[in-house]
Amino acid sequence: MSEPETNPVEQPASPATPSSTPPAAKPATTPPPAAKPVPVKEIPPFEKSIADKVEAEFSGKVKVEFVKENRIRIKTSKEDVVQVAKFLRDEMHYDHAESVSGVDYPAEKEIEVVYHLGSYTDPQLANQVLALATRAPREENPNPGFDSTRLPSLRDVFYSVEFHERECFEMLGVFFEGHPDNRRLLLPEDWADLPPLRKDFRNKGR
Amino acid sequence: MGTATGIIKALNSGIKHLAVKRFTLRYPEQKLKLVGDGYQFDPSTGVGIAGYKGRHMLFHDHCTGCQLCSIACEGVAEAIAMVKVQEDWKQNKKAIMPQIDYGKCVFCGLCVDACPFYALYMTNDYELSSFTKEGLIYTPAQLQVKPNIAQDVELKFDNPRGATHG
Amino acid sequence: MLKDLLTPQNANVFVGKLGDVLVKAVDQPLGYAINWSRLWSLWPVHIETACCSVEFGAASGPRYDVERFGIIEAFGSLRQCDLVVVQGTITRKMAPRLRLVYDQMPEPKYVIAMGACAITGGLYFDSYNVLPGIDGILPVDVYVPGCPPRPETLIQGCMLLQEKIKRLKAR
Amino acid sequence: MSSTSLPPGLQIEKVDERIMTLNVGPQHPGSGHMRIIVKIDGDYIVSADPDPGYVHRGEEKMAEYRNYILNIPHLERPVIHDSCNVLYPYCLGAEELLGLEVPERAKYLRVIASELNRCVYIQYWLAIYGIFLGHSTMFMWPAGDRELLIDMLEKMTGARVTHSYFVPGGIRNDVPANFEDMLLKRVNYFEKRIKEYAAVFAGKLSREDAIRLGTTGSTLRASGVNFDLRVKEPYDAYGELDVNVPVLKEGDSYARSKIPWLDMLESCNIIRQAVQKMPKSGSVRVKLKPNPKGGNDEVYKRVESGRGSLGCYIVSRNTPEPYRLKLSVGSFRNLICLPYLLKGEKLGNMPAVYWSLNYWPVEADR
Repeated sequence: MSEPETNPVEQPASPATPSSTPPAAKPATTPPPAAKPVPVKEIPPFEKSIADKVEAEFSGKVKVEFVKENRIRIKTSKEDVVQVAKFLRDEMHYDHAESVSGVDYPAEKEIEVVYHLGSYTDPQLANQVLALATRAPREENPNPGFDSTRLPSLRDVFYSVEFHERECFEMLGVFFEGHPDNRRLLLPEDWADLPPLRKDFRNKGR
Repeated sequence: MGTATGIIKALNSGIKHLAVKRFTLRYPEQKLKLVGDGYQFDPSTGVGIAGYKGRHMLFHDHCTGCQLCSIACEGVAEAIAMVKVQEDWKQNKKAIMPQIDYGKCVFCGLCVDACPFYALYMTNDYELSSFTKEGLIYTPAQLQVKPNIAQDVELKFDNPRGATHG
Repeated sequence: MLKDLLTPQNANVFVGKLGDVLVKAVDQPLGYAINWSRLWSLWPVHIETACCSVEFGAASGPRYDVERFGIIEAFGSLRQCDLVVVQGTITRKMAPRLRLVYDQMPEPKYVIAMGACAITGGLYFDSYNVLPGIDGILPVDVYVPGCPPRPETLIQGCMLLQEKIKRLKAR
Repeated sequence: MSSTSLPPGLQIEKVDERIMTLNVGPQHPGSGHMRIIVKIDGDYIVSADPDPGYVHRGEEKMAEYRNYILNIPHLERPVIHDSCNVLYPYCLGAEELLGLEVPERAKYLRVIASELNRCVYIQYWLAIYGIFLGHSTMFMWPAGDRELLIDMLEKMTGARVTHSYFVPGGIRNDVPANFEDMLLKRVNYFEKRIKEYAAVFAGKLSREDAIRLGTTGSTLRASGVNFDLRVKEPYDAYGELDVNVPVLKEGDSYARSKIPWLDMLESCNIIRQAVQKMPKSGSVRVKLKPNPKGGNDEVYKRVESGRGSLGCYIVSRNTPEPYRLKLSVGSFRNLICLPYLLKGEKLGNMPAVYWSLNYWPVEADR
């Protein structure tokens, strides 16, 4: 989240009430809007309980950014990410990572890495996805692997992030400390440019 | 014992397929019948009409030279270029019309969705192979021609001897 | 008569002329025969470069069956192949490999560019890792447009290639 | 560290004289558009290192320059024979960001299109499995029967494989007349045909490892984990349909190749139900403004595709284009099993194990 929000837990989704909804959101077809009023979305209790448990364990260290239906997003600093991940695996039964995606924020000089965690073993959590976000500092002239853009690897916690982190390293230049195999995966062998998913890498003609 | 039954099963399956009719579509002689006259779009309702997405067809008497198709294609494949034509139409003051490079076109039909004047449709023509890249560029005059292809063969599968074409 | 013409001094010339006549009489039919046998036995390399391989697979399947035109299913080793069907996008990582495959094939060899990506880059005109068409690395004989082309269009392209081989010099 | 050493496969390593390094692919009948670097000791594989990226086309970067409608054609290219399913999470995500409500008929037509696409995908996958195993009939039968449904999809969407059919807010066009009859007849015939398929492999993956490696789709369900997003997190009209997901316990590559086949039978069931419950007429698409903007929000949507769970993560920052788009694809998640499964196998088993992972290289590279 780019702007600091006042109390993000109380405001689960952006179109909360019809008054605050932008005009693009209103149904443009013939059935009158009265047929299906937009329900005021309340915070789902089960998701809230999970978020509360994590917050109670790491008070002050983690920030719950939103709680939506089936989706929770937790942000933490790079020092605490391994601990939070271990807690999520052992106590909360999230057992695998679905994806690791890096997002570049050049204005804030940071690169965010989001782990989407899911669970196969706990049937209650089957439709839940928890996004664990952490941020690494970003340098203007990257030298992947040798600059300060570093994060601790979660490979020992979630085995399944191995290839995802390799991809994240070559696409954004985030070096994962403790990862056994930080080699190139998808890009050609002679790639010497910026990491392509950074915002200052422009596609030709754009 | 297992081996014997296995061989018998395999033979049975093979013999059954001796009686099955040939599935092959003998292409240059037979051509598959496609739905309708090609993909079209109705801008008043905002919903398309089912049809095959083949080569485009341009109606010169509807085209206003508004470049919306070209703008839509810019984000997809940059296949449409607007070129000058030697024709005088009341609605087309600038006398520009789309020219489509089929070396780039991906047949998504988003240009048809973008046209608000019922001028650009798609047709059933898919035989576009060429020896040169230049042969793939279709000028407005070429796009005006309605393809005349004898497409009459349909897939039949309700007879007991398997699916055929005919 | 012939004895007068054929003197020891001009025997070489005479034989040479006779050879010319013979070559003219035999070469054209022979060349035609060689081309004829080539065009009905095209062996494509089994190299899948991108997603158009789906429609290439469909073309060698039972419904479209390119074996009717002598194009064998892509099974063999590339040392016995004479046709490269570039099935779609060529990325920067794939391009040297494609050229390597092409260089290893024996002459004569033909190239079909299948799909918009292989012809001009198509949808990926602004991507950082895709070549804008394969013209830069291979000499293309036939362009088959579409994304991906229908198997019918591919068969039409193969028939065009056969037309071309018929008119090429055999040696 | 990649910047100091040579890329994989080009390194000069000191290895035991008994051990030989083999490059399988990218031009090899036993590999797709990828390379597997295997080290073998006699006939046994010591280690396998997958080297994908031969079809890496930068789809995620390209998506940052296109608006929500123009993203459709290129986002379905990763798996062109499963194109409806690969577009599905993107459309769900964009609908949430743009605040669109999908008409009821469009929801059912989406379910039908994606189930037809799943069958088409699995048939092609089985056909290529046949080529890998050197079995001609196994190629010919699925490749032929696949055409029955391709023909149906062509009538419905207007293209053989790249349909560009789903858009945020519905589908592009309504189906042609008497579509339901045609579809039911064809699905019944297709089901009769695939019941005739009855076809033995290696590479064992236990339940715990399948969970630990984070696998998905048929690889996961063949190891005894009952997880299918069509049941666990129903999207669109799947909530109203009765879906019975096949699960096997063996965890070998025979089980992994049997699950998709059972899936096809289930798809036929789902299509029949959907045709029954579908509203017979009605709108299929919401009108969109020309350049719709998403809010300052992010979504993660996932669906069950032919290769397992397929997630789409969209970050939006008040622009018509997505700020960042990430596809979390089943193939890439299953790739991690390959070095694990191949260790200690015979080299001859490699194609069978590799393709049983339900892996499609173009999707993994994006």
